[in-house]
Amino acid sequence: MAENAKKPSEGLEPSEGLTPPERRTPLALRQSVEGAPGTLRLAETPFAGKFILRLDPARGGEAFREAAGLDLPAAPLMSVVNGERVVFWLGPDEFLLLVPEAEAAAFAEGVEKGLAGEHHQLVDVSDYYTAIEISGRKAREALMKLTTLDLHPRGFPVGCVAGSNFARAQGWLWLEHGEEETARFRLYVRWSMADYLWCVLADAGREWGVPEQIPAADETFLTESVHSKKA
Amino acid sequence: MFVISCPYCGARDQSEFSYGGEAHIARPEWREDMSDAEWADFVFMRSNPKGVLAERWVHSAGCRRFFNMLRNTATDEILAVYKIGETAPQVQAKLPATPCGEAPIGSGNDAVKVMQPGEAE
Amino acid sequence: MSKQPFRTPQGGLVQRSRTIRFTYDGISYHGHPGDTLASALIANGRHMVARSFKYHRPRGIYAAGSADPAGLVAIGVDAKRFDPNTRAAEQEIYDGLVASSQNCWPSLGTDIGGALDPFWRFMPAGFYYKTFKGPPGTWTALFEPLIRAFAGLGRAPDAGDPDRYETVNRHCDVVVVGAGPAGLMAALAAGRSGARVILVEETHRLGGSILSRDPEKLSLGGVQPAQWVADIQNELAALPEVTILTRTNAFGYYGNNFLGLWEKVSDHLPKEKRLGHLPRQRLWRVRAKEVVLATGALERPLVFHENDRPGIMLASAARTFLHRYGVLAGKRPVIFTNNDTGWVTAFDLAANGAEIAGIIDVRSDLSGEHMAEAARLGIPIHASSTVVGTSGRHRVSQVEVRPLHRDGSVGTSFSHIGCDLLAVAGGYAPNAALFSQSRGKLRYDPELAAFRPGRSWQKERSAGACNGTYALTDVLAEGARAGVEAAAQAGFDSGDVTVPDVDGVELGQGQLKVMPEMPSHLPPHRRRAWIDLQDDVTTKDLRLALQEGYQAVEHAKRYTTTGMGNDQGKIANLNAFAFIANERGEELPAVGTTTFRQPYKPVTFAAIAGQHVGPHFAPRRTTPMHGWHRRRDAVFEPVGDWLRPRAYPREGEDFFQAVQREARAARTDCGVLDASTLGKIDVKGPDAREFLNRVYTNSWSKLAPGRCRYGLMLGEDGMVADDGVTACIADDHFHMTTTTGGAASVLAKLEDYLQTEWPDLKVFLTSVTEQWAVASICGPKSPALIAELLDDFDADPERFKFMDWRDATMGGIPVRVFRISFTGETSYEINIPATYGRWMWRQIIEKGARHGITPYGTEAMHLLRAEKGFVIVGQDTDGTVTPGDLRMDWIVKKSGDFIGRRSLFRSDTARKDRRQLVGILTEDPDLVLEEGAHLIERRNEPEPPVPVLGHVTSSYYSPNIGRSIALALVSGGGGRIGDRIFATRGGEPTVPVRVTEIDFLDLKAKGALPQAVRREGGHG
Amino acid sequence: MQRYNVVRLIREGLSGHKGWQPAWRKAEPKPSYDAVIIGGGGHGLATAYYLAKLHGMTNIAVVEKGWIGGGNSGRNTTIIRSNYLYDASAALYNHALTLWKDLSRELNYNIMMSHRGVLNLAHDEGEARQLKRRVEANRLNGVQAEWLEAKEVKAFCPPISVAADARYPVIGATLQRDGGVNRHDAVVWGFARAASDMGVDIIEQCEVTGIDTDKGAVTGVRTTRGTIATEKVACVTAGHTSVIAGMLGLRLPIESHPLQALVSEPLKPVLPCVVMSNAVHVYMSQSSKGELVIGAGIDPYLSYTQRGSFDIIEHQMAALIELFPFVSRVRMMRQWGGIVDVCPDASPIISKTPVKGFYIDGGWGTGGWKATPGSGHALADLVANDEPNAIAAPFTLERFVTGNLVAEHGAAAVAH
Repeated sequence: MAENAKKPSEGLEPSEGLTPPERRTPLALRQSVEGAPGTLRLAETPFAGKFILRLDPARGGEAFREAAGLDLPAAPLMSVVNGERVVFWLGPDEFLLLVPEAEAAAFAEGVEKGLAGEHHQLVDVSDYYTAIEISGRKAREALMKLTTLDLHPRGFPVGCVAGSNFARAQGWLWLEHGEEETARFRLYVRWSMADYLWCVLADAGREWGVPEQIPAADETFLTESVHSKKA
Repeated sequence: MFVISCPYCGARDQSEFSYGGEAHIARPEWREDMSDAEWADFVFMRSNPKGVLAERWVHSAGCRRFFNMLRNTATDEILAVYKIGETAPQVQAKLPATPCGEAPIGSGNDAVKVMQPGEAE
Repeated sequence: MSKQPFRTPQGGLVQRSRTIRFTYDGISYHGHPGDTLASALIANGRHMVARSFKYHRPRGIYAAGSADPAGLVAIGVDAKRFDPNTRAAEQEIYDGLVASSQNCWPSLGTDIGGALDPFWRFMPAGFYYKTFKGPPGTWTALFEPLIRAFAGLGRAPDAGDPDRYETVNRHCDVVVVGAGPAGLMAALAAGRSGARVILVEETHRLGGSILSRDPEKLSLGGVQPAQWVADIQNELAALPEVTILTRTNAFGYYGNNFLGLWEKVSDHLPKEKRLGHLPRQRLWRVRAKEVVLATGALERPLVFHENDRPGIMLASAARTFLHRYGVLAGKRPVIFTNNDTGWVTAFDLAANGAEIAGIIDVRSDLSGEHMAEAARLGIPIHASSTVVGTSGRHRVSQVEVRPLHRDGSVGTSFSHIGCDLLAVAGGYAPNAALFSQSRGKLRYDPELAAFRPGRSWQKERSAGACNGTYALTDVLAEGARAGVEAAAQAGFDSGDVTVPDVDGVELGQGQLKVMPEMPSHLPPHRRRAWIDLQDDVTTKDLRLALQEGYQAVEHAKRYTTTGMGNDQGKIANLNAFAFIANERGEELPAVGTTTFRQPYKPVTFAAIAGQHVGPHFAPRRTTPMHGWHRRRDAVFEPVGDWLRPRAYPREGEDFFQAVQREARAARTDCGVLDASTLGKIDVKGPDAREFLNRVYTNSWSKLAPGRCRYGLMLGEDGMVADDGVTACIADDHFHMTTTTGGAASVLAKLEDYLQTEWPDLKVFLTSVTEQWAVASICGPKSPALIAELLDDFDADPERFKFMDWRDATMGGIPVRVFRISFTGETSYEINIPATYGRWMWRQIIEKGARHGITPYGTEAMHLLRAEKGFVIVGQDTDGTVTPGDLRMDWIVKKSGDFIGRRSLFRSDTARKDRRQLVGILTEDPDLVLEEGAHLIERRNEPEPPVPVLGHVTSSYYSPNIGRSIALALVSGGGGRIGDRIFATRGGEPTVPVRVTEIDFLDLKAKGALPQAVRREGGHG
Repeated sequence: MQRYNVVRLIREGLSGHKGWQPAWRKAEPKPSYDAVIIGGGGHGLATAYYLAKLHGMTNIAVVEKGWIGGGNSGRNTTIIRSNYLYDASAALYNHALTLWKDLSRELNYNIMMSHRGVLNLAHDEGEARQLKRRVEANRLNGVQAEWLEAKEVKAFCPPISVAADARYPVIGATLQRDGGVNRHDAVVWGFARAASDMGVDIIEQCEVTGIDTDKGAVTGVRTTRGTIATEKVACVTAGHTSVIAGMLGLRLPIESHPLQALVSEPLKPVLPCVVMSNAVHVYMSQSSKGELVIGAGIDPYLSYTQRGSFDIIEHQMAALIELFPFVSRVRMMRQWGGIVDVCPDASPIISKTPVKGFYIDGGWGTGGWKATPGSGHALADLVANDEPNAIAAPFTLERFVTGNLVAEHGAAAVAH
């Protein structure tokens, strides 16, 4: 382990002092990390309202637009942004909706109401997923160490969303902003995989000076079978 | 590793997909008089062709949709991709000259294929 | 530099201004930046670097690059960075490089293994198949250890590798493999079009074969070769979409134009200059729209008696050492050739100070121009002659030459020529390895006497020497054309690319005269003419293989092991095939070739694994409460990708004691389990009930909102696949749970049925597994704790009944509470959004303190459920167990189809004597059976095969029952309740046990536990 | 048969090895045979050998589309063991193991049968439970098996890592001491030589293109070298079993998948035994030549191309390095693929079929090599008597109809 390797130590944990009920995102103990200026930066984007919407857009798209104030993406792999509300295309009848947390409950209620007559499913996944923001001019190169997606600007323009494998974890990647120097991706991953991906992403950035990150879960196991033995 | 064209997401690496086995094997409706053999045919028996196979894949890391694909199992050439519920398109495939033989080119083989005198390039 | 006696005074592309010091076998040598270990050792006059595989014969450097068959050494940077079997001709030197010989003892010069060589007559191909047979076990005990000690080349590295590696994905329009003249032109043409291009070069410098040409005698577009290369390199480097990868080998050409490229990032750097932030090696996983192969040609060895000594090398290697490295491979060389290129080599060496001791050409019709030049230089010419033998112990010192007659025999007259180098020129063969890997079809070219690419299979084309095009002007034109075409196919227009004028000596082969084996005055069985230098395969071995019927090329290869060394026969194979064809009296195309397999050259395991090792090997999934478990020093267990606490031992407690304490507390006070890992699926739609009816064995038509139900899921084969509790949220909305391990596969299977079998059903499924953090609280004091935890909540089990669920809030946060149990105790499962999970857990622990809250792990959970007789799918089932086998017929509805139903009625699944789940109680209550113990009818085990009744699936010491308990699958078990049978114990005397019902809590409550029998006397 | 022994080797050595004869005759197809075996791999040749030796059927032919041993026989990693869970499998594989032990002498051909021991690793409690159950089942079936704790695993196989913080820690293993490896080509050639010597015709470069029947019974096979009349045909074609059966309109519970293997460069002895891990798909031994011989995971899709996916190899390597840190800097020298014929219950089919005189021996999946002599022995019995013997009886096609599977991979991961 390199000397500068960072692992979330217990000391970092703000043990008390927060007003209950206290919340904790999966990367709460990770400080954002950065390589040489402008190259690569990793940060968690915590706390957003996230919903999976299952709906046949041909039948319910219009109703959704009225209820949510934004369109469903017209084409696969695209996103629709309206202020702080965003819709990702995840599949032909599956979308991820992002809204500011404060609006989430009202938003969900509105969508439910608007789609009342239509076969649909709206599921709150705000806490299921978190987002890792990957920015800088080496963001594409770093991500290419993890995924087989073609992230070249010719193949992955701004606004593009794609589900794929990132190292050994599944996620959705969104190019939010900028093509080259200012590229900013967000990678939506599930809670339990976030720390793993964080560390693999940091590893990918080692060549530009991103400090090594060691996974939080490095437990040792019993290496003998003990369960039924009686002392 | 193949490049598979998901009918929804486009060309992606095979590692994003999961294999779903032979396509167009309809689950039989439950009947009291269905024989064990008829049922076993659905559960276990497969055509396993060396040649064109209609198979199911699911884009598990992407859009999670199942779809069908025609692939030449003698060469791994992907011949067509179509959605669930659609009928398989007609395709041309480079099939082995003999049942167990090798496809004319590009297949798995015991020794590297060497063209014989007079064979067209 | 007197320390490098074979370094030319000038020339070569090494950086002479700087000197590098390295050691080989403890001896210190000097070289220059740009040298390989091979060129530097030869500069120091050292040719012998290794021993061969079988006979331990001395081996030198034979080729100047990755095709070298036998010049393998070990490189040790430090104790942990040790690389056996490294090709000296590829290893760049650096300050402090430590190289050593291998496969020899006690030293390279005096190798005991070499004592085998005189007995070569008794060790022909496959001799081991004919001997070393003895009674069973002899091979294992006696012969194999002997052979294994001699076999193997390098020593394996000792242990962990401190270096980093990584894999990188790239998509590109055109990959150009090889940066020789054809590859450079192709890259330039494609690069100018704006296409994304990757140019791959194996060595550290672009230029390929033209760097092995005399720069004084060649110009391209009016400039010297090195300048021409530099100009192109500069232009390519300025193109934003072009990537140049040097020190990178395209080792594998796989399907759909997927190429594996292996880049050595820091193997050429001294240890202190290796940068920690850069990996040692990188593996590029490239998906190309189009591929241009420009991998050049490999020179063929000549096959003659005693052609294996150090100091014998390919003429092309001698030329490369001279022009690229400024090294004379010998001061008094003999050239042995069957084509014109050998002559050019002779003239180049002569021009740099070598005294050419002779040119031996098997041909009679020689080029007048070359003859005149040789005469001018005073080089003795032996036309229509062949080498018939050599001498020199550790380096060739003399060759024997005899005239060659028209009928293929040799004359009786002979001459001996003293020399320190024998350069052999056997003609060039296209390097079509990657083309073959791509599954293209080779074509035999009689003019080249070699195979060249025929019909392509993938989107690829070959250009230049690897395509059988040797004249430089043609090579450049073909490269440019290939680049233009590849770019065009990928959708880019290159415009016109000008091919430079070539001025200078063409390196043409002229008339090539290939002979599978040089004629000799010796009878065939006395000749030792090597085909494969590494594995010691001679023509005699191949002849024997054919004589014994191993005639297919693959049989001959496998029998003799030709081409099976770590060079995989790059330069040996064609000679082997030609020899086989000749012996069989057939044409080469009829004989064919063996398969060109990946990788082109050996690639480190680490590079293939990339960054996915050590901490990044596989994700460890953790729950929101994980930090708490860690601080409580939980013992963890991996469950699929998850880490779950197995138990929380306290100070002074061992694992067993901890589990007992936890399990007891869960029934006497209050226990809490982190159940967040259970799979959760939100099921919604008007047909949701119908869907559940089809996927579970029981009926869901009448489950009311606010209620939960347990369900079993089968495979179509009728076997139990998963289980879990599903709650009805609304009439068209359900919350399904699955096992932890089954979460992903159950969702995938349900989606499969929905999308492909029942597309008419209006149901949507979405995983919500990690949206919720889940705490399962059980025990008599749990109602009170729940009432305290939740806001305004009536937790009274009389009103909030078993299998009810409610929406509630906890500290104002909306939660779902389920009255479900996996322990048989009064239980509550709180689901809270995951970001609050840690907070919820702390609340439970803090507020639970006065209720005696005890966190328990999976081990106590397993024990608690066994006390109640609940099954664990995957532990008490193994994919061969039906609901009937679990004696859970009550959960199988009588009408209506469901997944797997029909299979339950097959003759075997309907059998009465199937193994069924029962309880097992040992007569000795303190004895805990091993899980996996078998059950038999009688006390004494008969001789194998022993008839078996069944086996124990779960077994524990239960603190709540006060004795050991076990579950088992027993043949016809349901009908055997009360029977006395016997459990095996790994060969120890069996123990008597009783078959019981599985709900031990119930048995205890009814007082129906069998009487304990303490250690009954005797072991009959 | 020209005997092979050391005396003869020395004598031939002195006289230039001119006296060695072809190991097997290059036979031309005759118009008819008593039985035709399709497939000249280990199983087919073993079948021919036992038919001739034990049943006196010498007027038989083995037809091979390429060169003998060119299919899975020449591509497998040669692991020999018999520690299967169920009685039926134990009987089959242990019978094979018994035959392996003295096969070098019986065939007068050194097959390099090395009983160096096979470790099957357990990485979690669920696996340990399954393996301990297997050890006990093995013992009761007379199969050598023992359970080793992690420390004992390390002692038996020092290069293995038993680090407690490994992602898949080694918590124990089963050891079958008389398991091991042998030399695949030698087995093929040895059986061919012995069978040929008894009169069996081994016909290479002869592909079957059709099977003739009359009234539901086999009457002959059509080949690329003419039609051969016969009333008994045994299909022993591994990955191509479905293709041959398809000639008779039979559908089988078999799918053919790619399976890859690879070897490292040769190294001095470093790995003393065979190590297998199901959880991380590692199968490794070291050949007599010094190469580490490694089997990879099976690709999920159906294919006859004898090539698999590169990511299978990548996962393989990562797992290997976890388990054997020393291999990190070792290099992969050669990789290849085979076609494995997989049955749903991971057990083979040795069976009659609805067509009289047509027998199938297939569905061996990744595990056929170890059964070679046992499979040949059982199939020879079936062909000669038209009834399966006790060992073959559980492996009929009917089991897929009745549901009486021999589920050797049944155990799933621990749930909850």
